[in-house]
Parts: sequence; structure tokens; C-alpha cells
Amino acid sequence: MIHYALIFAFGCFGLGLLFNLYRIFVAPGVVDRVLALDTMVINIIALLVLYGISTHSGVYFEAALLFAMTGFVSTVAYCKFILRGDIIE
Amino acid sequence: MEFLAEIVISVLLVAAGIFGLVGSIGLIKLPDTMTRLHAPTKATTLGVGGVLIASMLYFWIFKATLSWHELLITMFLLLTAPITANFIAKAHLHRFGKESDLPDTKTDRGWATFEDEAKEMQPVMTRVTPPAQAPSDH
Amino acid sequence: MLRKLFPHPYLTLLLVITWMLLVNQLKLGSLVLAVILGTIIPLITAPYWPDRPILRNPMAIIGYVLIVLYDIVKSNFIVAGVVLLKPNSQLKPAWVTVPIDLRTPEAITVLAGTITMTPGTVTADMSGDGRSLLIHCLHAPDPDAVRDEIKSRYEARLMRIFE
Amino acid sequence: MNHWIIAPVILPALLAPFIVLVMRHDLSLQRVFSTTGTAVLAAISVVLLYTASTNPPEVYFLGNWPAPFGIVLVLDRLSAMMIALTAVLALLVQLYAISTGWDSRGKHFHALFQFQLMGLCGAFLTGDAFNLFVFFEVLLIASYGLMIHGGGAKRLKAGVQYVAYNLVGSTLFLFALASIYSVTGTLNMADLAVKVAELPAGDAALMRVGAVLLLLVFAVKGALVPLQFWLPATYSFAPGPVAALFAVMTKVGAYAVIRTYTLIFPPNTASTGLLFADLLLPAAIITLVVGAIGVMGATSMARMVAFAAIGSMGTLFIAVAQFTPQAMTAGLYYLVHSTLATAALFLVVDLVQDRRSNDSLRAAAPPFGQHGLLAALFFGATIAMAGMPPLSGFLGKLLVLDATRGANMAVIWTAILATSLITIVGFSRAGSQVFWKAHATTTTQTRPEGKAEPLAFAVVFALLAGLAVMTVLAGPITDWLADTSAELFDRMAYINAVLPTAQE
Amino acid sequence: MELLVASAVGLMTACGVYLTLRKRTFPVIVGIAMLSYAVNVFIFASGRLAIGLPAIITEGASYTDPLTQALVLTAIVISFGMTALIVMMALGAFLETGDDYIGMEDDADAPTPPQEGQK
Amino acid sequence: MSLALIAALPFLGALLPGLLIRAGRNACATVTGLVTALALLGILLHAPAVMRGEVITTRIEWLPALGLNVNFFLDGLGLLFTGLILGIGLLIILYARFYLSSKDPMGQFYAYLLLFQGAMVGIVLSDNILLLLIFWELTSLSSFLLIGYWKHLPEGRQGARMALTVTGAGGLAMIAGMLILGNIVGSYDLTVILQNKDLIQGSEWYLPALILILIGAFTKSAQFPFHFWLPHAMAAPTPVSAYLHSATMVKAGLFLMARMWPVLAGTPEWFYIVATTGLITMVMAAKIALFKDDLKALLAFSTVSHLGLITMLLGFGTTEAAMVAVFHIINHATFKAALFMSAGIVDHETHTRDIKRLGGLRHLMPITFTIVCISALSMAGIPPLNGFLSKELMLEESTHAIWAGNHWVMPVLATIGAMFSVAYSFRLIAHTFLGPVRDDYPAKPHDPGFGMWAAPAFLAALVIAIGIMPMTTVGELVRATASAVTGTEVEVYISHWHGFVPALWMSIIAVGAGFILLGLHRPLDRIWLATPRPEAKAIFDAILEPFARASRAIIDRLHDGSLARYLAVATLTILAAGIYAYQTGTHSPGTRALTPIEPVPAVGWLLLMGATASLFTFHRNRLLALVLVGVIGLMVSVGFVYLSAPDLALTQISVEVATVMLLLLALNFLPKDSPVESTVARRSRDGIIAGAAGLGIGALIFALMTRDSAFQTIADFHLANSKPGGGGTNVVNVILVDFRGYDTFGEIIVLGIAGLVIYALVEALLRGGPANDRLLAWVPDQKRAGDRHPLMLVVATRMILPIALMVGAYIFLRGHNEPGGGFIAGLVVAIATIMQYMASGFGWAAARQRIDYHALIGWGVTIAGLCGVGSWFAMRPFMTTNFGYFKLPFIEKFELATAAIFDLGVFLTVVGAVMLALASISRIAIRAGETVNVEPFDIQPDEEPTTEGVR
Ligand code: NA
Ligand code: NA
Repeated sequence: MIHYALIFAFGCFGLGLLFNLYRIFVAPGVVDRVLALDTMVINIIALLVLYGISTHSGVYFEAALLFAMTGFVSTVAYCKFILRGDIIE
Repeated sequence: MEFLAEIVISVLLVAAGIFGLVGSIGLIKLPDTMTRLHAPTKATTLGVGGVLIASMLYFWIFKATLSWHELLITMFLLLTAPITANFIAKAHLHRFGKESDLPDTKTDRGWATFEDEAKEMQPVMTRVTPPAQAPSDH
Repeated sequence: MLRKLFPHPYLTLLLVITWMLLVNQLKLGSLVLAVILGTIIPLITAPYWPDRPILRNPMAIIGYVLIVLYDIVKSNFIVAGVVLLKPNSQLKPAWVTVPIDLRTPEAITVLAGTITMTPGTVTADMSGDGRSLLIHCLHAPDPDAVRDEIKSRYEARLMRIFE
Repeated sequence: MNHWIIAPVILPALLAPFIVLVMRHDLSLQRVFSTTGTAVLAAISVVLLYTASTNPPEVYFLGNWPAPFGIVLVLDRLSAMMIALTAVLALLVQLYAISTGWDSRGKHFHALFQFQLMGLCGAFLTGDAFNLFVFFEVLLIASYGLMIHGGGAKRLKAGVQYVAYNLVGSTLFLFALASIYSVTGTLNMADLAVKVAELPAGDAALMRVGAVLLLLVFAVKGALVPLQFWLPATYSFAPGPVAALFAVMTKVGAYAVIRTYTLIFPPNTASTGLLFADLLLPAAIITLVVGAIGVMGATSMARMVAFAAIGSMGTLFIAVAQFTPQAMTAGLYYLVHSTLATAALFLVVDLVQDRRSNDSLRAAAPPFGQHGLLAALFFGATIAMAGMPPLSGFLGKLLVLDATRGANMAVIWTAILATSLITIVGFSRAGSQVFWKAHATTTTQTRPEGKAEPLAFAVVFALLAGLAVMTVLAGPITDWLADTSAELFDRMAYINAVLPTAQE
Repeated sequence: MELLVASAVGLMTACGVYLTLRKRTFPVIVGIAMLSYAVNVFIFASGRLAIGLPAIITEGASYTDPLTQALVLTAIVISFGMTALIVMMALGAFLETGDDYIGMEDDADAPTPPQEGQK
Repeated sequence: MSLALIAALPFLGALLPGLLIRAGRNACATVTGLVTALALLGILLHAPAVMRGEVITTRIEWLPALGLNVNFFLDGLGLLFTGLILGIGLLIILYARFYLSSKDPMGQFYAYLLLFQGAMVGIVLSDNILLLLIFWELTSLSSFLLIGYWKHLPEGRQGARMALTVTGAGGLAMIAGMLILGNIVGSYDLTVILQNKDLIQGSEWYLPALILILIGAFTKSAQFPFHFWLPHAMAAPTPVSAYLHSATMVKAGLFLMARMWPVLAGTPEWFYIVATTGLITMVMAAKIALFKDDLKALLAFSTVSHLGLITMLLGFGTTEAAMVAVFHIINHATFKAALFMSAGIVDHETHTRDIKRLGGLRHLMPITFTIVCISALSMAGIPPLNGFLSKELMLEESTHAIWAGNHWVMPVLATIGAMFSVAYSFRLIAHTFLGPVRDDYPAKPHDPGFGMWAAPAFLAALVIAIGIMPMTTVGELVRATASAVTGTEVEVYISHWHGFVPALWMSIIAVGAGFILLGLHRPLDRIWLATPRPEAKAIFDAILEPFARASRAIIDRLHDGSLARYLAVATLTILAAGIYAYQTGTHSPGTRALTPIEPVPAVGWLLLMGATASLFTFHRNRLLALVLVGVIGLMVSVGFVYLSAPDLALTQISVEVATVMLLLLALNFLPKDSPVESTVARRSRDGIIAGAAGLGIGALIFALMTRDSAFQTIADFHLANSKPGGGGTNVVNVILVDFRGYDTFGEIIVLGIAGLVIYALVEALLRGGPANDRLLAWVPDQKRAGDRHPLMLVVATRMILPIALMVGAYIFLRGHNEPGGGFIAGLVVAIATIMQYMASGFGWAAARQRIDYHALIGWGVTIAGLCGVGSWFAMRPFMTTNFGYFKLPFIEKFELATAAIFDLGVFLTVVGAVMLALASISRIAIRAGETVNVEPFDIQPDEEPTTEGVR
């Protein structure tokens, strides 16, 4: 049962990624693309954890944690750039 | 017990998948940036949260290792997602929004994002005439 | 002396927990190391935290967290319905100003974060003096209700915790 | 195991951070320590040179891991020679930089200088292909820093180009190494030599691709046409002493070609055969021609010297492309010669630039201080560079000409001799423009006597004296180099030293 | 999977090469960054692909090639240092000259006054 | 005296004049003369033996690998030439002492002169053709210096360059010829070569060698068509002209032909090339000489003519002709040197060399007149002077020469040459010295002091002496020399009267016709001036200047500063070489099974491809480009996770964030868009190149991935030994810190250097200058929002930073066994710190944490290095690691590998380098007017706001 739930979840987040790709391609401005990138990171974290479950391996959690950290930092940096030009002032 | 756990985990995974997907659907379906901004919070909270809890349960029950990493990730996401959303909203307001479209702050001051804007902005360096003599090493 | 060694005792506690979560094992050795790191790191980062937040009622945090979790789950379903079922034409997004009485930066942050994490509302901005929040609602036929709910459901509780 | 082998890497690698840590704000201390360090390095290099001359190749197993699994350093005559050349040149250049105050025109000159030496020595010593990449990067990034030392608009622009071009080169290096590893499963050069020789025929094409990409990487470093484009702007806008030190940078490319294509892919390799000689020779000849035309057409002295440096790489690679012991001897002789000559010429040009309002060859500038002495040094250095007697350039060219008798003799000889003429003409035009024409303009506005920098002049003298010594002692030197070539072509000595159990 | 990796490497290389052929420093730097992404994946893939076999020693497992990974790590770090440097140099050149062209064409196009022999 | 010493003397002596010039001009000249005299003495001591037919040799091994040795030999030919070089050298030194003005740097002059002298002596004594070549080129170089001695004269500079170019070119051709010759014979020793006539003349390489060697000889001896440089060399001071351009250097070509005569002469090729060239040169130059008004130009062309004469004689290839050639070399040297010096005297005294402005000097300068008369009459071939003797013999020899079956060509043309010779010689006397005294000389002429006319007078005396008693004076010398030239014993009999032989009639005709020509000089001169004729300088410039311009054009086009073009060329080269290498090798397709494609990775791939394609499309919007880079970096990292490379993923993603941040920081100052600047064609071209490169690389990696390595990879060893040998289960990390720790050592140094360079660069930018000015005047180009330090971010960061540091510590400590390690930990810590800076501002945050990033880098590299050195104390090689399990109180057993200390060095360097780079860029921002905030965030909900910062 978990197996099928996993496949379903994989499918959902994979599909989610595809939608993110669409938003990367078609967007009114760079802010939407930053938003898409941020969503992508979240989807990917989910996928990584799913992958960890499906391979019974905990090796990927550090990656997920780091993705969360770097995703946050880079989103803030992009926005800060749009807001102020200088991201460290 | 294991069967119950299996059901719980599966439900969590399916729900997570659905909510995660809803977030991404929202990203393409909703009409403007501000409404689209609501999407990732969904993916974060129930989407990733569900997966992470499912994972914890799975490793705890089926692999007999209680993994707390998931909790850490969840906490981190819960901590950072509002900041991210706040920043994206501010960036959007700054770049595309007008203060006049927003409701009044009901205080003496305006919205922070719009407060400093009036002062500036000219193109880079076009006004700067290069100095007459370039210094050399000699 | 103790204050100098542990400028932020709650932080030390939080870091010890974090370390234990990271190493994923409950052993004395890990705990010792966690305490060492949990002492050193706050000392390093203390300068960035000049004034200590005062938690007046720490136990109230638990109640607050439970309420927020419940709200997250509940409104997630509502928003999912909005996203999936409601045509964009019927969507009624709205801006809401929420004047706030909280004055502690940490409390305001928690409030703003809570608003964002509960689906359907996003904290978009803050007034220049920090006394009101700008909230964007995904679908809010009645914006004033949103404001009132935020103030009564979250701000009042946070007021009790922080101030 | 002889720990001295790694000293040329470790000494500057520890000295540089020491300078950064302890004496960041005290230039005098930096000068003392850095110069002392370089002098010690030179002394060590002499010891290593002696060791390498009297012993078969010696191996240093880093981390005590056996080859080919860890990284090894190999000291043989060639690597010892390159290190000695580098150390001696570096010492002179450093004295020059101190004497002229170049080291005070920006930050961290000495730390970067030491790192540069570390990179160079590391590249010469390593017996591991990927480690060669790492040390290429060390020496490159240090060179980027030295190149833009002191700043300035032109220098920075040229610097950006230099870095961008070489970053593409570094990327290519990685493509090549990955391909080679993927085919052979090893990175150790001796092991590669063994495995390439036994390579199944079906892998030959991919092996050739990897090897050719590698050749192109080294060609970039060696400024071989059409990959020479980075050089003129870089060398002509770099600070004088840095350009002089860079004289040895192109030789890193030559060294790598010599090492790789005598050890790993010698001409009798089944999979690669004469591929590299066939590609190198025409490129080398064109390089020579481009260099000569550049000398003729350059509009500033530094640029002219830069093109002369390109031309000298052409001559060098012509010799290398023969892949015969005799030609390799000639090539190695020319390598040492052209390093010293190029450095001398860059330093002279720097002295001139410092005393003249500009180094343009288009406009006449008033005469300048220490004119006669500089003219003499310029004359000497150009003679060396153009390959005229009595300095070693002429002997070098004769050796190369003598060693290239054979099928392509007519083309090679024509190229070498014709470009010599063009170079001579170009240099004589420039020299008469800068040193003689100045006298035609009114002598009343002679610029004040230049700064007295006896040490700087002494350095140039020393370099020219080095060339004179190379001329006078050409016999013993070529004998030594002949043994070096012999060692290069005796691959089993190297392979056995690194992999005691290997069989070819 | 190999086809996907190869095509991704190819496209990233193409994109990198295209951007390095631009006239301004910024796209060139982005292009170089793309090239280094491409080459990192290239090195990694040259050790062949393996799914779910990280080179963490456990009981009786098989592993992917750890060496190419180590090489990529080294390459990543080096290219990071290089990128940081060239970014700063490009900024410096821009501030010094007032334009962000990567070319130095102005140097060669300067008018040529007659030389001695021609007068 | 050893020949080597004789050859070396002038070189060693060349150091003296420069030193002794401080002791005065006389001392300077004296020491120069002494050196020359000493060398001459050395030669004269050998003379008796040589005259007996002995050959003196000196052999010193120099460069045996090449066959280049310092071998000298002295035979008759060498004796004659060393005698000429040193003897006339002495006279010139004397003459120059008085000729040079006090403003001329005399020390330099004598030094150059001695250098030249040494080179000439070297040429004539060399017994090794490579050695000869060295001296040969040295004469070109030293003559360059001598001709350009008067630096202020443009003619001097040009003349010097022209001489160097022409003789240099000849010299280079000769190198090729000599190398071929050596190749044929198998030795570069002259004495060996001279014994291999048949071998050489039978070789298919004979003609190329002959032509190349003759080019060298002809250029040096100013033979047609290379004669043009010589008159321009007359810009040199007269002593130089007299020495180089009459007596010695121009004779080097003749010497060479004479030297090689035994092996090269005697073939039709030799005859037709050499004799014809000589004949043409002789006639043509004599004709030109007649119309030259500049005294030195007249003499220069007459020299060319006489060199042609001698060349022709050598070209005849007969023993007799060779003998005559030798004799004329002697005679020409005497009268021509005397004439040059006299011309110099005239110039010196009257301040002009223009014949048309002279005349009547006979009365004012009787001594000079006498000397010129004697020498010029000899040059005209008037008996009984020495010129007459050799000219008669020449005419005689010309009658024996048959040119393409024709008996008349040679004698007729030779007579015409002699006729011109008579005419210009008499013109020299008549138009300069005869006629009425003028009153418009530029200076008041009178005879110079004895010192100046002594040398030419001595030579004039020789002219007479040889003319009257040829056999007594030079008979033996000519015999010895001619024997050496021909390699056979030559009988010499020189007399004034041979009977009414054809030569006599030819001579009479020449003299008579010469007088007629002189009489007609005025109308002929008008015709001459009216006739357009090729001007040597114009031709030379017409060749060289376009070449120089073309070179400049080529080089400016080739190296036009366009990096895009450079890289396009590089890419195409790489592609072409790669494809060629592949096409020419054998390839069998790989057989490795493909890894199956799963849907989710396929989506990831689609994202990567899509983002890359978007980057192509949107790269002009620079911020968007960075967002896309972020997407690509993210997808690559995810790919690494999926493909079993967690360490790579961690590193890639952290590096990617740091890179994007740096780019964003830089972009703040840079233009935000890249304008469209290339044409569609250019973009398509770039697209095609890029596409080809992508296809190539893609195909290559596909081919590699789908086959197994040909041999077992060394990675297997790493997998097997990671735990037992390196003490860690994360093999990648063990490779990094242990198996290949040395790579990592280099890698962190790269990073550290990057930090240092960035710091130094910023220092240079802010030191003052355009960059600094621009920054001071900088105004942001995009609107800036309020709220620099949003409250929410600041509060969150206070929480995140400690946690992130904790994570960093965790990643650091576990690296050896699980994914992680010092590098990633360093980046995590750096990024967390950056986060703090982003939240509260760099100035505010850095002021609260005074960490010296230089020191971090320094310590990092030092720790890593010392960790490696530490193994020496265990008698192990650099970087040998050790590991063990330590039991510390309370803390559970944990493993401590020395590799962890190394990793600490890595960690510190990474943090230091990243932070130093950021700190540097922040300094730029502060210079650009950025303010530093006093509060951690702008919004102060509990008090009145303070948004204004302090500078
Ligand atoms: Na929300
Ligand atoms: Na070890």
C-alpha cells in the first residue's frame, strides 16, 4: 500500500515540478519566476524525502535540509536584490 | 499495528501529494502574482509536512530507527516560509505594485516597502564623466 | 556569571535539541557535545541579539501551536477547494490592514508568520512604524472578518505569551 | 623516501599564509621573508637538480598510498630542471620587483608570488594527471592576481580576458581528464603510460579524443596558434616583473606537452601514433610566423615582446614536435634560453616604460634617463630573443635547425630563418625608434635622470649573463640535456620508479 | 538515463559556449558558470551512472565510482574560487572603464600615425 | 699566440675604451690601437710559417653535440685578411681619433669598432662553418651599431636598419646553406668540407646550398641586386665607411667565396651565377658612381663596382683569375681606404661632401690633394700604380671567359666597366680639387693635422710601392693567398708590361673613353638626372613599409581584442581537433547496459533542459539569468542526489548559492540588461558553434558512459581501503582528505588565493582613480524600496544563524563517514553568516564580530599544510594520515583522524575566502555611499523610528 501511495506522491510532486517549469517559462516578471523557483525547492525537498523512503535510506536528508537552507537564502537574496539592489547593505 | 501504520503513512503520503500538487497548480492557475504567492505555503505546510511526517513514521515503525531529521526540516521550513513569502510579496509590491492600490496603514507612516522610494534613481554612471587623466603605474 | 555564559538560555536549549535531532541518537556523549556547542554558539551569536526576548508565559506557546496547526489543516482544505474548484473570475482577493498592538519584534514576527502559514492569507508588508500589517487574502468576501479573526485568535494569544 | 622532493611545494605553500598571517601590513618584512624563501627554494632546487642528475627518477608517495591509487610526485631530470629554472628566475624577478617598488603598488604581492611558485613547482613535480590540473589552477589563479597587481583600467580589462580565456581552458582540461579516466580508469601518469600502451583497439578513438583535448589545453598554456590569443594583452598589460615571471608560464604548457606525449602517448603508441606530432608541427610553425609578424606589427614595446614570446614558443614546439631525443635536447636548450631571454626583455621594457612617458612605438618620446645603459641592455636582450649571436638564442636555433633535418626540413628551416629575419627587423625598428630617435628630438627636455635602481639593472645583467653562460657552457649543458632527453624517451625508468611491478 | 545526462551535458555546454561568445562580461561569466556545471556533470558521468549506490561503505553493498565524485568536488571548489575572482575583476574593470564590454577592441582601432619610414 | 686568443683579443679589448674614455680621448684611442696592434703582432708572428705553406690551427671543443667547435686555422687567405683587417684597423683607429668631434661618444665608437674587428677576424680565422656563421652575424650586428652611431641622423638610423636587414637576411640564408653543406659532408669543419669537393658538387643539395651561401656572400659584398644598402650605410662616420664599407666587411662576402672556392667553384652554376653577378655589379655600379655628387656615395658605388670586379674574377673559376682577385683585393683595400679617409678629410674641413659645391681644393689642401690623386689614379688603373696592375690582369682574364658560348660579352662589358671607372676617378680629382678656388665653401678649408692625414698618406705610399714593386711587396703574399684559395700551388708573376696583348688595348680604350665621358659629364648628368630610375631606398621602403603595415594590419585584425572571436576560434579548433582525432581512430560502440529512465528523473531532466533553454532565450535580463542559473544549479544538485552523489549535491547547491550571491552583489553596480549588440548572423554563427560544441561534448560523454573502462579503475582500491586504510566510510570524503588530500590542499589554496586577490583588487580600486571617482559619484540605477532590514527577516535570522552553525558543526564532524566535510560545512557557515549580513547589514553585523578573514585563510592553509607536514615526524610522507578511536570522559567513543585536522584547515579557508570576498564587495558598496545602520532593523515598533543611518 505504501508503495502505491509513494508512487502517487511521486507523481504529484513530479507533476508539480512540471507546472513549476511552465511558470519559469511563462511569467509576467522575474518575481513570479523566483516564486516558481522557491516552490520548486519545496517540491524537490518532498521528492527527496520520498526518495529516502523508497530507498530506505537516510542519506538524503542532509541534502533536503541543505536544499531548504539554500532555497531560503537564495529566494531572499533575489528579492532583496529586486528591493534594494544591494543584497548585503 | 503495522497495517494501521501503513494506512496512516499512505494517507499522509497521498494527502501530501494532493496538497503539494494543489500548490503547484495554484502557481499556474491563479490569476496574479499575489494570489499565486499563496500556493507555496500550501505545498510547504501540508505537502512537505505530510511527507516528512510520513517518513518519520515509516522509519520509526518499519526500520526501527527514529529519525528526527524530518522534524528539523519541518521546523526549518515553517520558520522560513513566511519570510520568503513576505519577501516575494515585498518584491512584487516594489516592482509592480502601487501604494494607492493598497489600503491605508491606519498609522502615521506608509507601508515600509514604499517609504524610501521617492528619493532616487538614475541610470548607472552615465552622469559620471571619466576623470581627465587615468592614473598609471608610473 | 551564569547570564554571561548563557546569554540566551532558551536558545541553548533549542540548540541542544537541534543537535540531538541531528545526531539522531540519545546518548550521554552526544548530549555533552550538544551542551558544549549549545554554549559556544550562542556566545558567538549573542552580539546579533542585543536584547533578549522575554517570554512571559512559555507554557501558552503549546496552546498557540496547537491552534495554529489546527488552523493550518483546516484552511488548507478550504484553500485547496478555492484553487481547484473556484474559477478565477469568482475569486475575491483582498488587501487587509491589520493594526497591531504587539510591540515586541519577535511577537510581531510570529504573528506575521502565523498569518502566512495559515493558508489563504499572506503577510505582505508592515507599516513604517511597525504598527500595522498588510495582509493579502486569496479569497476574502469579508476582509474585516479576516482582520478581526487575526486579532482575536492570534494576536491576543501572542500578547499573553510575549507582553 | 626523500622528503626534499616536496619541499619546493611546501615551502612556498606555508610561507605564503605565514606572510598573510604575520606580516600583512609590513612590506619590509614581507620582502625579507619572501626573498629568503625564494632563495632557499633556489638552493633546494639546486640540490634536487644534483639528485636528479645522479639518480634515476625518484618518487614521493603522498599520504603513503601506493601508486597509482594515491598521488605521487616524481623527481626526474626534467622536473628538476624546470624547478631550478623557475626558482632562479623567480629570485631575480623578485629582486627586480623589490628594487623597482612594483611589489608596493598593490596588496599581497609576495603572498601571491609564493603561491605562484607553489603552483609552478607543483605542476612540474606531479606524477598525477588530475593533480596537474589542480596545480595548473593554483598557478593560474596566482597569476591572475599578479597580473592585475596594482590595478588600472587596461590591466583589469586585459585581466578579465585572461581569466575568461583560461577558465575555458581549465574546463577543457577537465573534459580531457574525465575522458581519459573514463577510458583507462586511472589518473597516475605512469599507470596511464602502461594502460594506454595496452589499450584495446575499440577504445582508440575515444582515447585519441581525450588525448587531443589534453594537447589543446597545454597548447593554450603554451600559446600555440590558434590558442595564443590570451597572451599578448596579458603579457603587455601585466606589471613588468610579472610578465617576466610569466616567461616560465608558457613553458608549463611546453613541459606538460613534453611530459605527457613522451611518457603517456609516445609516437609508437598504437592508439594515438603520430597524431600529436602531426598536429603540433604545423601549429608550431604558424605560431612562429604569427609571433614574428606580431613583432613586426606591434605598436608598443611590451606587446612586441609578447609576440616575440609567442614566436619563441613556436620554435620550441617545432623542436618538441619532432619527438626525437636530439630535437628534444635542442628544444630543452631553447626552452631555458627563451625563458631567460623573454624575462630579460620584459624587464628591460619595464625599465624603459618607467623612464619614458609611454611605451608606444608610434609616437616619439623624449630621451630618458640611463638611456645608454638601457639601450645596451635592450640590444642584448633583443639579440638573445631574435636568436642572433653571440647569445644562446643563436645556438638554440642552430640546435633546432640541426635537429629538424629530414622530411619537413625545407618548411621548418624557411620558417625559422625567415621569422628570425622579420624579428630582427622588427626589433631594430623598435630599438631605433625608442633609443635613437629620441636623440633627434630636442635634447633640452630630457627627462630627469631615472630613479637609481642598481638592483633592477643588476637583475637584467644577471639574466643576460645567464644567457652568456648558456652560450659559453653550451657543450656541457647540451650534454646534460641530452641525458635528460634520453631519460624522457626511456619511459621504463619512469614507469618502474612509480610502479615497481609494472611491465610494459 | 545516459541519454538524459548526455543531452543535459550537451545543452549546458552549448548554452555555456553561446554565452561566452557574448560581448559583455556578465553573460560571459554566466556562460563560464554554465560550462563548469556542464563539465562537472561530465566528469561525474565519466565514472558511469549508478542509482541508489552512494559510496558510503556499508555491509556488502556495491557502490558508484567515488573517484570521479571527488574529482568533481575539487573542480567545483576551484571553479567557485575562479568565478568569484572573475566576477570581482569584471566589476573592477567596469568601475575603472565605465563600460562592461569584455572586448578590448578600442585598443586595436586607434588611429595609426605614420611611422618614421613613411614620412 | 693562439689563434683563439687573437680572435678573442678585440672582444676582450672592446671593454676597455668604455672604461678608459674617462682617462681621455688619447688614452681611449691608444688602448684601442694597442689591442689591435697586439692582435696584428700575433698574426705576424705566424706569418713566416704560413708563407711557408703551413696551416696554423687552434681547436677548442665547444658544442660537440652540434658539431660547433671553436676551431680556427690560419692559412694564406686568412693571413691576408687578418692583415687587412687589423692593419687597416690600426690606421682607422688613428684616423678616427682626430675625425670624431668632442661631442661624439668616443668610447662607444671604439668599443663597437673593436667588436666589429673581432667579428671580422673571427670570420677569416674560423675553421668551423657554424662558428663562422656566428662571427658573420656579429659583423651585421656591430655594423648596425656603427652605421647608426650618429643617433640623431635619420639617415643613420635608416641606413643601419637597411644594412642589418639585407645582410641579416643574407646571413640567415647562409645559415641554411651552411647547414646543408654540413649535412652533405657530415661535418661542419671547414678543413673537412674543403676536402670534399666531389661529394658536395655531386650532391642534389649542391645548388640550393650554393645559392643560399651566395646570397649571404652577395648581400654582404653588396652585389647586384643587393647592392643598395651600401650607399645608405654611408651615413656612418667616415672611419666606419672606410673600414667597413671599403676595406673589410664588404670583403667578407669575397672572403667567403674565396674560402669556399675549392669546393663550390668550377661548375657552370658557379660560373654563371657568380661571374655574371659580378660583371653586372661592376658595370652598373661604376656607371652610377659617375653621377653621384656625394663624395662618399661616389666612393661607395665605386666600391660596389670593384667588389663586382673581384666577384667576377672569382666566378671565372680559374686559378689565374683567383690569383688576380686576391691581388685586387689588396690593391682595392689600399686605394679605397685612402680615398674614403680623404673624403672624410674634405668633409671634415669643408663641411660638405657635395662635389658640385667643391673644386679648387688643390691649392687649399695640397696634402690631401696628393693623396687623393695617387689613390684615384690607382683606382682608374693608371700605370704604374697598383690599380693598374690588377685591372690589366682582370681585363686579361675576361678575355678568357666564354659566356654562353660568346667570347665577346665578358671582355666588352669589362672594358665598359673600366671606362666608367676611369671617368669617375678623374671626376673625383677634377671636380673636387681642380678648377678655380671658390669662395662659397661652407667652411674655410685647409689641410688637417698630421694625425688625420697620416693614415691615408701611408696607404697612398703603399699604393705606389705595390704599383712599382708588386712582386717585392706583395708577390709572396699573393702567392700564399692564391694557393690557399685555390688549394693548389699558384705561380705568381705580376709585371707592368705583358706586351701588346688584348688587355692593353682594352685598357687604352677604357682610359680614352673614360676621359671622353668625363668631358661629356655635364650633358650626361642632365640626362641622368632627368631619367627616372629606381631609388634603392624607395624600393626598400616599398618592400618593407607595406610589409610592416601589413603586419600591423594582420596583427591588429588577428588580435583585435575581441574575446568573443578568440573563444569562437578556440571552440572551433577544439571541435575540429576532437573530431579529427575521433575520425582517425578505431572505435567500437559501448556495450554497457543503459540505466532505465524513471518518470520523476525525466521531469527533472525536462526542468534542467527547460531552464537551460530559457537561459539561452532570456539571458539579456541579467537578474532573470541568475534566477535561471539558480534553477539549473538546483536541478544539477538534485541529479547528483539521484545518481548516488550526495556529497556532490551538497557542495553544488551551496556553491551555487554563494555564486549567485556574488553575482547579485556585482550586478548591483553593473548594467541590469545586456543590450542586443550582435547581428542576427553573428548570433546564428555563435549558435551554430555552440550547438556543435554541445553535440560534440554530449556525444563524447554518451560514448564514454555506455562503455566500461578498459581496465579496472583505481577507484576500486579506494572503495576497498577507505575504511581499513583511511578510517572513514564516506569514500568520497576519504579520497578528498586522504587518498587525494594533496589535491584538496591545492584546491583550498586556490580558494584562499581567490580571497586574497579579491581583497587586493578592491584595495587597488578604492585607492583612487576612475573606479573610486565613479563610486563616489555612484547613484543606484533602480528604484530602491524602503525597509532595508525587514523586521521579520532579522528576527528569523537570529534564530536561524545558531541553528545553521550547529548544522555546520554537524556536517563537519560527520564528513568522514557520511556525506559532508569541511568544505560543505565551511560553506554552510559562510552562507549562514551571509544570511545574518543580509538581514542586518554588513556594517552592523561585521562590527559585532571582528573576525579577521585574512587570518582565517592564513590559518586554514597553514593548518592544512602543517597537518601534512606532521606526518614527517612519523617518518612518513607528506599527508600520511593517522586515525584512532579516542575515549574522552563523558563523550562517547569517537573517532579522530588527522584528516579531520586537515578538514579543519579546509573549513577555515572556505569561510575565510568567502567572507573576505563579501567583505571586499561590501567595501565597494560603502564607498558608493552605502550607509551603516545603527540598529539591527529599520522598524522599531516600540519607539520612534530611526531610519537614517550613519556613514
Ligand atoms: Na498563509
Ligand atoms: Na592514510
